[in-house]
Amino acid sequence: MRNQTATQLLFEMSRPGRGTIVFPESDVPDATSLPAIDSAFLSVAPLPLPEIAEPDVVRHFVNLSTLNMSVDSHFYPLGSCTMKYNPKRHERLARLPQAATSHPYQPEDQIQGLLSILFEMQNMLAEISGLPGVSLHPAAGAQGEFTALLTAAAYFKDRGENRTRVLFPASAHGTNPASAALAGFECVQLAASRNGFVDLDELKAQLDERTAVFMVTNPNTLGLFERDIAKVADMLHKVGGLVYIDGANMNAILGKTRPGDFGGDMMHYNVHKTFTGPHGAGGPGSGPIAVRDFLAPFLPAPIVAHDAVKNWYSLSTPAKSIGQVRTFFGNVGILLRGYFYIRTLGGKGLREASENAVLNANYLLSQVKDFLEVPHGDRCMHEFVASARKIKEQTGVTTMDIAKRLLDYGFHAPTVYFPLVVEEALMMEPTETESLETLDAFATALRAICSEPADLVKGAPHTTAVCRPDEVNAARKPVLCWSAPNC
Amino acid sequence: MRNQTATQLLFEMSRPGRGTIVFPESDVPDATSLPAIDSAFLSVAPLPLPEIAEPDVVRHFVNLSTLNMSVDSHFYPLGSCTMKYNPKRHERLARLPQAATSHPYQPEDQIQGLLSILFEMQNMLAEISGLPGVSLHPAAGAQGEFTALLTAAAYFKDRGENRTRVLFPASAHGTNPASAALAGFECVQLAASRNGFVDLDELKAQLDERTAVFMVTNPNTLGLFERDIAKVADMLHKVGGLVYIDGANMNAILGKTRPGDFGGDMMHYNVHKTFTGPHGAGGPGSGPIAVRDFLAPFLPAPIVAHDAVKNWYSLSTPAKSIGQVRTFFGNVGILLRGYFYIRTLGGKGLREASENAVLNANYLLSQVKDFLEVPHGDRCMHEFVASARKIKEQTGVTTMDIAKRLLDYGFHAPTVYFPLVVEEALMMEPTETESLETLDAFATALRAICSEPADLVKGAPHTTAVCRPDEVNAARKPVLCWSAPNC
Amino acid sequence: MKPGILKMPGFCSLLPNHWSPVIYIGHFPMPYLFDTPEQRRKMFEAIGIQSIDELFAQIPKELQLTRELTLPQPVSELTLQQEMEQRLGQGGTSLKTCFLGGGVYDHFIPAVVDEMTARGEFYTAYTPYQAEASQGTLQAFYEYQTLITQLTGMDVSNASLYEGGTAVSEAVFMAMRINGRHQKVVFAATLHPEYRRVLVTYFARLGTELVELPHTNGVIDPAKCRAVIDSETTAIVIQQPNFFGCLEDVAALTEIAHEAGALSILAFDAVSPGLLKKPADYNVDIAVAEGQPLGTPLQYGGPLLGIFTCRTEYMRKMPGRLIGKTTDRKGKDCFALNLQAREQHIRRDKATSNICTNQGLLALRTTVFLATVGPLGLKQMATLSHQKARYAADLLTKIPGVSLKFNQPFFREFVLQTPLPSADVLPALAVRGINVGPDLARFEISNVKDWQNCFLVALTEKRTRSEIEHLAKALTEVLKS
Amino acid sequence: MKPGILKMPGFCSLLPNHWSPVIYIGHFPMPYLFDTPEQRRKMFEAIGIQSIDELFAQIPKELQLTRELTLPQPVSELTLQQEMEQRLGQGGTSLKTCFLGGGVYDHFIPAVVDEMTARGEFYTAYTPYQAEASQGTLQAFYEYQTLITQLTGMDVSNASLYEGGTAVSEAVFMAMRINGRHQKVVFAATLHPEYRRVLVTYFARLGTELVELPHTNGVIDPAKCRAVIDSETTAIVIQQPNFFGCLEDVAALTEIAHEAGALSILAFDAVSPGLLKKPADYNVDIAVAEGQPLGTPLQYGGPLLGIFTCRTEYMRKMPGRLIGKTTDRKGKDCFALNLQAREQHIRRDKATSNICTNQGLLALRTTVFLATVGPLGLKQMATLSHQKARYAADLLTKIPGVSLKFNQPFFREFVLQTPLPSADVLPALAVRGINVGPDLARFEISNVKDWQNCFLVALTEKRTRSEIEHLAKALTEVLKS
Ligand SMILES: Cc1ncc(COP(=O)(O)O)c(C=O)c1O
Ligand SMILES: Cc1ncc(COP(=O)(O)O)c(C=O)c1O
Repeated sequence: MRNQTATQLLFEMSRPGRGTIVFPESDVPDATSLPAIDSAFLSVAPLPLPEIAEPDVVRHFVNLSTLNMSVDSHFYPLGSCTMKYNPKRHERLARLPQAATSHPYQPEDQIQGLLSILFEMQNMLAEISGLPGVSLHPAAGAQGEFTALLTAAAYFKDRGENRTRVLFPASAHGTNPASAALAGFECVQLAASRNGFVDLDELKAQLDERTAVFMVTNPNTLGLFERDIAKVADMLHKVGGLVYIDGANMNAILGKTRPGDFGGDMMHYNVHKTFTGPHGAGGPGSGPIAVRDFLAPFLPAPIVAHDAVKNWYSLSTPAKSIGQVRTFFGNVGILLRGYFYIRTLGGKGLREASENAVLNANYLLSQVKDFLEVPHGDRCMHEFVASARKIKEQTGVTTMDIAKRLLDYGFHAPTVYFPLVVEEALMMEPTETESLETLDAFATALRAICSEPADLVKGAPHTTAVCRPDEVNAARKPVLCWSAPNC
Repeated sequence: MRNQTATQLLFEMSRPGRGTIVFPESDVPDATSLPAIDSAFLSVAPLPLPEIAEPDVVRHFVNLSTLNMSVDSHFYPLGSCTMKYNPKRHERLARLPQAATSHPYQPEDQIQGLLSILFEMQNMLAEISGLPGVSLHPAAGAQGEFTALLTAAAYFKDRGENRTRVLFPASAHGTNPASAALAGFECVQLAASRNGFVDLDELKAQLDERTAVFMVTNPNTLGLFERDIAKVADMLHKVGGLVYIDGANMNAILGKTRPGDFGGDMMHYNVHKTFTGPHGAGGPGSGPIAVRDFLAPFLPAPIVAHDAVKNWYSLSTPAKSIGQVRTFFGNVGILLRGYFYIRTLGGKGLREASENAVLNANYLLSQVKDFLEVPHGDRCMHEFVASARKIKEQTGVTTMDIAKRLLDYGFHAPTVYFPLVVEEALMMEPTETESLETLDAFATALRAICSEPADLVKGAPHTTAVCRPDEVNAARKPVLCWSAPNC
Repeated sequence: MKPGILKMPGFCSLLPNHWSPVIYIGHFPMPYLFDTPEQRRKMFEAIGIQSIDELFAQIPKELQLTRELTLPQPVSELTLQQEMEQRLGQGGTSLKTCFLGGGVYDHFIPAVVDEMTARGEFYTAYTPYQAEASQGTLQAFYEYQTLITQLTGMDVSNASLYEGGTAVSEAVFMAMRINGRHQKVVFAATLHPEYRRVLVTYFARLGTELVELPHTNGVIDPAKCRAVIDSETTAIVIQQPNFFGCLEDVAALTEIAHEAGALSILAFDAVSPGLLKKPADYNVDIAVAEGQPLGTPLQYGGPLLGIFTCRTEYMRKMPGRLIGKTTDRKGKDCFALNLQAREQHIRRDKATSNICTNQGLLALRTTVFLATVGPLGLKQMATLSHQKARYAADLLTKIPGVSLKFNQPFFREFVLQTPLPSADVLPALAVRGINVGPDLARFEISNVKDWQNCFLVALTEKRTRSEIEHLAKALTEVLKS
Repeated sequence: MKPGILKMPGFCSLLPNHWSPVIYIGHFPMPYLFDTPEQRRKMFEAIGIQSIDELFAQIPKELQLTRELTLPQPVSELTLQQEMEQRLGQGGTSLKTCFLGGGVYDHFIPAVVDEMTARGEFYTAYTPYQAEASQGTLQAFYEYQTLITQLTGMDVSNASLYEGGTAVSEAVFMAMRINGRHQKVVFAATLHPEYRRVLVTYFARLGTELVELPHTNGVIDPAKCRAVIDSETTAIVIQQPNFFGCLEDVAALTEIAHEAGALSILAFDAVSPGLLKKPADYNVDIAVAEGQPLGTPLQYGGPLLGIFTCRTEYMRKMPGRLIGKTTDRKGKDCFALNLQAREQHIRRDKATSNICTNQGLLALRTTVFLATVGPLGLKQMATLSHQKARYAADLLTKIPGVSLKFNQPFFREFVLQTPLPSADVLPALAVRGINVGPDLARFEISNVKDWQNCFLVALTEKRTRSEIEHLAKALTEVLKS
């Protein structure tokens, strides 16, 4: 039933002279009194964009979409990504005119509704994190990290300190070191781990007056809560450093514990994960940060302020702000969806969401641990990391093979080969918005795969449109865009 | 990649205690001063509706949708149905508040915009048909037929005539006789045809003072323009009868000729076909009728009238109206889409649409006629009827087999076994919104199928989720709804 | 449509050279067409023609239209959008607080319903004739039929009729097929006046006698019914809650009908089974409803959804499409149209109805709606609507001179009588941002005094306490001035 | 959330008996959760726990929150919808006629764009890491990359960055990686002031000297550029048309940069290639843009779309994700992430950028947008915007005392100077239903006199002649009073 022609490339579908009328003819006379643009600035050749009739545009994208797995269509237990249900009510609400079409330079008196909501969102994120200073500005988690590190740098500079090093465990997400480097810090990775936790001794050995920030994901990327996190924070604070909590895993602890309560000084949220963004096939996200009071004056601009007397919302710049890290206010479209989510669940609902996320993960763990090694024990937070190391030794079937074979069963694969500290890692995060039935079906499939003939699994996927793109050759001679056959 | 669990029946997915909060708690106190409803009227048991969490509702319907072919995803050359592209702009415009949410009892001063558009639509349909009296009231083509016949009946009654018979050719669509019967007429089917056209001699023989209406589709259901239609009309008018044009095939003749110009006294439009409804997997449609001036006083109520002096639009009832055939004004949501379509194309565009519909059909005919019999010649209007009679004789492969096999190639099947006057009929209507490439790909597939091994074709479809439902047994012991396994 | 950018004098000077006017003038592509001139040539050749006109030579020359249709000039998507935002962008129920009733209501529609039914695979498909290419639609409609039987308690539901009013008339036709009586139909005076109008249009011409059962204080008195119904009566048509919002003794009326060998046809409020008895509890034979409250936007009254259900024994006499479960060649469960032999495309003039295109997409909306709100949600809808109606009635009847027209319990709407003509009251309320109604003067309803001072007030779960209180305040004001 | 219907005193009496309160009290299901009590028991058993608390014992007791988060009470979908319609239902660009510019614009978005990107398979998927389960996304992004190279004439496009401003800074980082120079970056004073702010935030701390190229009458004088750029300069950053709407001699500036071994980075208006030269025509090394005008709604400035392109030779130094065409095991063409070794999840602190989540859905919007409008549509957009801007400038400068700040040709926006402070003029225009701006006083822009009396006026294809004339009339009025 596949429509083959509709998934040709747009460029192959193009025929000169086709197309759709979208715009009207001009209704204004030419302003002949004004000088014309010099021809040196004018286009020298027609743009080679494809010409496609609207009906074919539609058929193309409708058919393309069906080549995707997605939360709307499939269980998608991608660890570290919190692929929870994206409520349809959010999409409708985000289309309301003031939300969808406000111009960033529109006067404040025309957008009081929107600003009031963003103000509430700041407060809600402060409450959830236990960190009072919030900036909604960063575009995604990675930019949140970067922004928070700049904030920390400004704080240290303001105190006349020259702290140059950012530390993180080996299990850290790649954005942690990348953001630290971008912010001009020296990166120090802690090699060791104590059963998946930060090794306090190694940490201690690395701490000194050069230490600026220790970045740690909590729950960490193994799905474990860093039980010594308070001690870690003490150690950092003793040497004058700060603790950065990578909040990618906040979905495990909403209303159960707060970064500000367990020693974090700064954190980012991934609104597209924890507060169900959605993910958009790779974005957009939103990465607000929350910081302790003494860091708040350094937060990026703008912040929404509220004059309670006049009941007036306006943009403001913190006293010692690091400035802007992007154009305009922030990823408002995603922040609003996060706001709708928090409003829908309330405090109790957020806690229940986390409880169920953790319950689902532990249940799934209980169902797979007898046929799949789970190196870090049989308790986890919202996700856990299994390992196909033994299977690989025995049969040659790798984590990648298992991941691909799951697609044949109608399930998206878990995150594979991350975190780097676990061999043949399979990182599973079911989220709270999946049913017991789905978890059981998934576990059953996984169990079946683990005892299927190695050839079958290594040949997977068998039911998808394509099977195992050759990435090695692709990287050698990259083809990154279509070009007309004759040139 | 199929998600199997998501396409379980809703009822199988249900678990007691699941569900979604849609509504808030009550914000009003109980009006204790009013008597309560007697318990005799109150529900005696909880409704057995399924309880499903919202995320699973979404996954269910998203996955179900992918088991359909549709215009948005596939070429859908279903004859007589005009499966043309459904413009996305219509969907957006139909959501505008006055269009989507006006209550039928809302005062006229609040819906002047909507009424003015419906008024224009009446005028546009009058112009396109050449018949000045228009009612937008009927819910679909079949109801249009019924309504027009009642209108004719009222007209005859008003003239003191007792005309009891409605005539139609054997190639007529099933709704024609069904509507005539519903309206209380005696049905007379003309058996013969002259190469697909109405046989004037037979018609003549049937005409007398009992004749009320002759219903004819033009272009007819063989895709031919009834070339003697003017003569036919003359014959009818001579005996005091009326000519009803079934407008299902209007897509062939927009701006090229008009029912009012070729002798029709009444007609219906299928807005969901000609003016790209859309079809909605079986509706809703809209079946406005257009009639000659002398029939206009009998049209159903309400009609939109315009007071040009006050520039005021209001609902009105024609002088001798037959009354209402349904609740409220009409299928406004579909009428609006038709209006948007006509506005987008204008007079020239509608003509070009018909020209291209006819061009595409003739091109497709030219591409299939060498391997598939086309009994009524190698010229057609917007559709043509091929026959697999010879193939069936030679190989046993039937029209149904070919239709099913087309699905494997990623094409929806043509209309099959209609009209009844062609053996093993395959009725193909490509519409104007398909490209040459698509027509070529379809013809190539059809050609391939016609020379495939009979077993392969008779076993088709091979790539769909199911293959040849058993309709015979199903009709013997119908299972028309799910029931809980234990009762 | 010609490219305006090239028509403006003096503007050509601004265009880069390569944009030579010839490319676009006279060949501005129509929005949904494909053929390029070159492709056209190829097609002409394959067909063996020189021009499009040759194809239209099938139409006798003297019948051909020699001018262009007189229609508004074509418009671009942008222009149409801007114009329609002007003309349709304001208004609808959101313009004023909506207390309008009379068969369709301003209920809430969860976003899930809109999003799922906006999938092209659903709304751009045709009637599911090719089962293998339509399993999505077929399963959804099978689910719809099941949900409607769960809602009504009836045995069988079809896959939709046009709307509530035609469903009533189709039910009467079906009753005639069942008991062979064509002479007489008895209907309650409390039936929706538009349903009644449709009945008249459908049956007047056929010589069927339509007998109105008068009401007493807003409801039908079963005792009076007994006097009217006889052995020639096909069926009795009742509405629950009735057009006035009051509750009928459907069980008693049904029993009387059955005693006379007539069928009992019930038009019910689709939301009511959330709180009230369902049709099957009254032992009726055919139950129909306007399905709009269950997920369909008002759209000025159309398209709507005709719900149609009956007892198993009458299944083969039903109008409209039916989806059945069956198995495929490999024994796999699947779905297909069933009992098609009843339908017009097979049975033609002997068909059980002339309906072809039905209300598929609205049936899908209702399927998604019921799956989303579930039994708890439907109960909430019904209970909230009822509770708010009670609160509104209580507040409004405290206004001097204002009373309930009928001293009866009601479900979610009620007839209010005021000292002034509704023709004055309703516009005055509209000025205050409130729509109530319909004004009952617009209908031909017999046996009611002071009709011109009466109107309906309907409540749904959407109306808030402050809106209700605002209505009471506004009405007080209006009646004072 | 407790079931209100049960909380109201006296109301229980209305409920049918079977609705015993115990079913709902305390177990009103949360909207997106599934587990029934029975299922929970089953899961507890499988895990080997008695209560949820045991799972959270991983968190030291003293760190656990012992109270509920202080957040607004949960709300139903209906309540949220009603509240948000109140708070967000009015406003946006439709509130006033929008002549606002400054990097994002009120362009038209065809319905096709909204409908296609509303498909759940696109917007609820993650970054396409599993190629076989993401061919839809991957092909669409490959098409996006191609469309952007066609638009710009550049060799390579990535799959998006956050937005135009960060794209500029990422381009500077990339230039540093290419020529190894970190000391100095030269940027045009005519660069968007928010892009410049981002540059400062990104590079100030790194000790990079940021040198502003002053403008002369609204554009950069290449001669003056030569004096500033030197062998320590990483790159020059130019904007075309610049922030004032004027056209820069990008070719000359690029040549000067290249002579000094510096790279030329161009931020261009994404619509401009419809009428003006494309970035590659100027021989620049890196071209970036804010992609919002091509199909993304304004959303108060985010999410937006960072377009990022460069020459082939710099491909491996690019930031962000890249989709490549390749073949699968059976030799079939397909798509997959490519050159991932540049990215943070592989290269970590040595990555070419820290970006992970990018702007996928906006890239998809732009893909659908460009496929829909095609080359003709883009040309129309650019030409109409330009023509209307000219008409507006012509009308407005006929008002006494009003003039173009810079005597330069412009593309689609221009700086207008009036005799009054913009802080007074803009609100007065807003009262008359018009938004213009931004007021240039809000930015730190050097070297301009009477800045406080200046503001931007931007045009798109959406603005009609009568709106432009209304603006002229309104401004005349405002300046008179
Ligand atoms: C643990 C962790 N940290 C940081 C990030 C980066 O966040 P973003 O993708 O929003 O930039 C991710 C996202 O994958 C993550 O999983
Ligand atoms: C020729 C013809 N007449 C009438 C009809 C009935 O129209 P509708 O389905 O709108 O009731 C159809 C629809 O299939 C048709 O093809």
